[in-house]
Amino acid sequence: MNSPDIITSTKSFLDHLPVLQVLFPFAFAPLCVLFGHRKIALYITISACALAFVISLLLLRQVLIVGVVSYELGGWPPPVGIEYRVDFLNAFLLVLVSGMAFLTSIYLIGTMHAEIEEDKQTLFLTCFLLCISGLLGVLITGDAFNLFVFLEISSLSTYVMVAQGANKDKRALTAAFDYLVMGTIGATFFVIGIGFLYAATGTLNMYDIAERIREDLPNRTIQVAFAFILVGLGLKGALFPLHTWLPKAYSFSPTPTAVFLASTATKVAIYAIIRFLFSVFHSHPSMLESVLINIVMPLGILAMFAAGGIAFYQRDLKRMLAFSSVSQIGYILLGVSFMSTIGLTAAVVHLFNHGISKALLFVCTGIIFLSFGSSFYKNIKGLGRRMPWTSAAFLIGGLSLIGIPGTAGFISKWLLVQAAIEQGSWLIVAAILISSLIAILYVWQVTEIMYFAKSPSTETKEYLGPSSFLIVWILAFSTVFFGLNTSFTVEYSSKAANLLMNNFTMEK
Amino acid sequence: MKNKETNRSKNIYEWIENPRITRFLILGFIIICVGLFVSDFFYVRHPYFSIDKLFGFYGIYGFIMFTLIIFASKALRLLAMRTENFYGSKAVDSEEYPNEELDLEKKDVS
Amino acid sequence: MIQALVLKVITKLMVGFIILFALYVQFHGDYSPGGGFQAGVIFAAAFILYGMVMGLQNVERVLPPWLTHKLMALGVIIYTLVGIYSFFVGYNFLDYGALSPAHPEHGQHYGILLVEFGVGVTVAGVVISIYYAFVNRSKTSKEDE
Amino acid sequence: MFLNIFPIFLLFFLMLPLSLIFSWKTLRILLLAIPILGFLQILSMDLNTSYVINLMNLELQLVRFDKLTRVFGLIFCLAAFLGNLYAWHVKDKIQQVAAIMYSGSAIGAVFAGDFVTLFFFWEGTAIASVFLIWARRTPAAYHTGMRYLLIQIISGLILLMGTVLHYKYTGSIEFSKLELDSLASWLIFISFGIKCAFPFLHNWLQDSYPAATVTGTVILSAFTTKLAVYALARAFPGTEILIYIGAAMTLFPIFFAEIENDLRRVLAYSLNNQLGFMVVGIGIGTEMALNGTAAHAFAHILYKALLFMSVGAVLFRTGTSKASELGGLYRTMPITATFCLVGAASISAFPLFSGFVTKSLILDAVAYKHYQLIWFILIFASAGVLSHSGIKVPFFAFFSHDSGLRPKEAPFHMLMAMGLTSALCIIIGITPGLLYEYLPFEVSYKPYSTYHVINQLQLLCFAILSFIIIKWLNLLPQEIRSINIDFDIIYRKVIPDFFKHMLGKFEVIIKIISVVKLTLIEIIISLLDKFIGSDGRISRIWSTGNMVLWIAIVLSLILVLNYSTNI
Repeated sequence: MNSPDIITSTKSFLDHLPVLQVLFPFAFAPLCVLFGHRKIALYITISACALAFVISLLLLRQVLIVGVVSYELGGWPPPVGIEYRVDFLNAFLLVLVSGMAFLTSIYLIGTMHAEIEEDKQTLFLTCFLLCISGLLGVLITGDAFNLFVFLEISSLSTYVMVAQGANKDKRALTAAFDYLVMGTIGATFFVIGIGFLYAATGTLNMYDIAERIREDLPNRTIQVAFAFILVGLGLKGALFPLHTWLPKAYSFSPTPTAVFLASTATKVAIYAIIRFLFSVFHSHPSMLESVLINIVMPLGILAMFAAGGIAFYQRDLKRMLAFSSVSQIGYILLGVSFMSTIGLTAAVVHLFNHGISKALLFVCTGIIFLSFGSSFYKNIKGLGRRMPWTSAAFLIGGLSLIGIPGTAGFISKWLLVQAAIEQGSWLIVAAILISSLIAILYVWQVTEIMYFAKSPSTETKEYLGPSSFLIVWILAFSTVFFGLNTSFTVEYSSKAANLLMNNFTMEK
Repeated sequence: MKNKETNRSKNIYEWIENPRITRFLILGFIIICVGLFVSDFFYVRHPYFSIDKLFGFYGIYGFIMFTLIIFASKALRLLAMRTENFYGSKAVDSEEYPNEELDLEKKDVS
Repeated sequence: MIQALVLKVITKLMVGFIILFALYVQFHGDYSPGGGFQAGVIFAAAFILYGMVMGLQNVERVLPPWLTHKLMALGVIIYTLVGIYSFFVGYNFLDYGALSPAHPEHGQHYGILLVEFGVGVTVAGVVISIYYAFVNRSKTSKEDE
Repeated sequence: MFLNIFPIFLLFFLMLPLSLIFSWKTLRILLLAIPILGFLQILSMDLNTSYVINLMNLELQLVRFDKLTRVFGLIFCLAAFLGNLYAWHVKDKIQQVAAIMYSGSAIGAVFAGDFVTLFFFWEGTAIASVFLIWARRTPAAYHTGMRYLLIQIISGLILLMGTVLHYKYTGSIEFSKLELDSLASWLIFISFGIKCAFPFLHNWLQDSYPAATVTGTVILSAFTTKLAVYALARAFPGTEILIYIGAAMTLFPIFFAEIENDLRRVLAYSLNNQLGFMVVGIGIGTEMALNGTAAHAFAHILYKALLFMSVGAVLFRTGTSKASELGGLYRTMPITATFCLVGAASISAFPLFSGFVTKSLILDAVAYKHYQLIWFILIFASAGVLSHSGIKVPFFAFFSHDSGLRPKEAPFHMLMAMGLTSALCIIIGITPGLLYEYLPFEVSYKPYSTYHVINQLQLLCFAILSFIIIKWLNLLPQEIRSINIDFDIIYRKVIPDFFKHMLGKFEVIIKIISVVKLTLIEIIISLLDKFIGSDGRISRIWSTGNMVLWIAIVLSLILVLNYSTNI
């Protein structure tokens, strides 16, 4: 064991980036409570998010230079100590999560007073910050148990954030409760899996686990651990039949919560799945293959169709978007289950692109909800004429959901189709295309209501402050930008995918 | 009344309604034609082929071909003409142009 | 409020000892079983007992609810401050050696002590807050009826 | 630098999102501003620049800028501006957006450096333009639009097929000169031919242009066919078969134009005839001929738009464009009549008007190559042009016998648009050097030589003399409310009737099929409703127990799978 006094060289700020990434939101959360005033808390939140965003960008740069950035907490080197480990995959997603957090925090400026009860706002912001730090922690940590802890931090604060919707709709409480039950089961399953892994290997560091289970022959303990971890994380990531908490949680929660959760929370859980599949269990390729192909892929395709179909039947914008999220998660898992570089690239790009598009859609929905007091189709007829800016932005997001060329959604779907072609599975290509048709249906339905339905004569004011307007158009612009310029997204994702697949193919 | 006067005096095609002027113009036009025909004597011609070396070729060709076109078209009409309803009601020929698009203003002329 | 005199007297007597015990558990956490979490709970138990016997108003006068919230935050801040301190002297986050570079083992001792103190404060704050929340809930629901 | 590469036509597409935001009043200003911007950019761009983007292993050349591109880009921007100015009064956002997207697609296609990009814009012109027909909002317009769209889309699909095959044969998608030696190039050729209205593929043109709105026709007349001319000039210069196709194109529409009643259809036939000249020029393929084609396309877009504008103004004021209903409008629409005459003079190639300086390039190129018969046909066609566009259109609309209609003069913006276009026609006619400077090749041609002017005047004046005599003898074809059947009878009448006839015999079977189809659909819908409908099994709000049950199911599935595969 290194004794700490060996460390003599002073470390620069850049060396501490991995821990600062998590620390900023985490340390600023208690400050919100300490100062207590909601205005101050809001500014604290914004600055924490901004700092986290800057750090994530610096980290990304660092990863580009160095490759893998590793940071040991408390001076204990891994595998004993907790290791923070940043490679292309999580550096890329850190940018997404912290960026979305930043945008959401700005969105809060204009809408928080309308969405959340006055005396709960400080609490909300604290939980928001904790949730961010939890999600960032899940992304950044290289320690399986630490991952569980961060997952719980983010989940617990999420329950609170969802429950804040009770201000508008009491059903938010049951939604939060259901989410709590499901989330806890998921977390428990996950920790059971970790327990099994620990029993099998005696270590908690993910890379160390991967090393140690390599020697083992297929082993019951590891198989069970794998099943529990996959189901536990699948629950958090809304894998199709385990998605049931999601629609309620998204549709009854306050919109800032929905914006943030939809763009990040499930994505982080899926990141964890990818991480476990390709960085921990990659030494058991046959086990992975059988589960991915026989279970994850069918469920992914089922999600694309069933959830898309359900979205078409919905009569409420928020619920429609929630189900469409489930269906889009199907695409991502489909990409993962190809177990090819291009499939993984597609999955990671879609994590990013869908995050942006869905955030855009939810932000627009939030504005619509505040203007009309409802997001039911029957109440938002003729929206296009009364709120032209918001509806136009919504339309851009919708087009991205469908995957129209020129929007971010197209890029990921195109990659996914390529991955499917590479596998030679034309049935899946057809499935992707047909499910895109379903997306056209449900987006068209909304478009029709917005632009072609006759609007009732009641006057409504467009609830669009400068901050919301800014956010809407930043997101809309990036949806189009990442649809046209793929150098950032595809490049990083393919680097990440290459990295992961290297592990995997080496084993094979 | 005065308004009408100014309207009329503004019209640059006033002369058409005056048969004397039109007759005069047609006469002038015929003289121009003859002049053009005769002018073939006075300039250096650049025939492309053997046949357009002919004196006054362009005039003759133009005259004959124009006549031919008119009569050939009349013959085509016997073959091709149908009523406006030939393609049923789903053709634009048998329907009126919708008025919403138009601005059917009449001029006050008595 | 409970009108039993014995209980009141005993409670007054016990609260001090409970707090003392909490402090013992707190500061011996690094040598003997115990630590911040347990200490925090014991500390909170003292207040809860007081509140149960003496009534909510009295305990709220001693420890107002807003203060418990601040305590929660304060504990976390102590924890992070310790971690951040080690940055500034050139160590990794939470590397307790930073607290006493000459004798890292002393530094570890101080570090654990400080961090555990932070944990204790937070846990105490949380547990008392939960108690307040429950009690206030029954109060409001009674008002509802 | 940025201006040099940034494909300006993308700005045209910006109108679609902007139209969701702005009102028609703001839009119409943008609609004028953007073509001007485009025009200025094309003028300032350096020759031989290109802009390539990489889309998934395909190198798409979004911008390929050379002299041929430049002349077509310029005239398309000009036409878009004039068309939009003419349509200033239109309050219909759909038309506004369709017009600008249509012109943007056409310009994009002209800039396209590869077949894939070309295909996208090719279909773009088809889809955007059909709205100009549908905007009339009558059932007939809808059906005509459908026919039009179908044919245009088929053209695009053939292009796509050709592109794919071409890629397979050669491994390249570059949009450059092709030889007609493989199935791929034939497919591409046919696709271009459909858009260019080759004989027997031409009916969409005469069918749809009279069906569009007043302003829509003006815009339609400028782009689709000239885009096809551009594409042919790019891919098939010097292909001999084009000479004969072109000659046929100049010939047959003359007779139809002479007897058509709807003046907009007369102009559509005349458009077809003018395209013939350009196609012949492409077929000749010498520098002079290609110059002639480009110049003629340039001039043609202007004077054809001018003629459509004047007839459109008549339609706008009177509600009809049928020769049998019109006449004597010079009394109240003298300015429009004058502009119409300018257009007529230009199309008939009178000296001092634009047609003269451009058509003679093609004619001379034909003569230099010693295509005697073709040359005679083209001269004949020139007389034909005079007869239908030069005389018939202005004569029946504005002069002829008095129809009793006294419409008001066209609105100011229409007069502006027509005036500008007329001015351009005359400027080009007087100073052809201005246009020649922008042609794809060096021009050393002098249109104004004595023999040229006199020969042309002889031809035209004697043709007019013939007209005067025939008119005097009262032998002109009467204006009768009628239509003339053309090749389109095949798909509009013969084939549908045949199918109707056939289907009548199998009525019972069809009934059975439709009943089965209906019940199947019903079953599917009810199933969907049951499972994913608003209160379906999967989509309703689940109880916690159910949720947990599913967790257990998935977990056990994975476990069973793991156990069974590894034993």
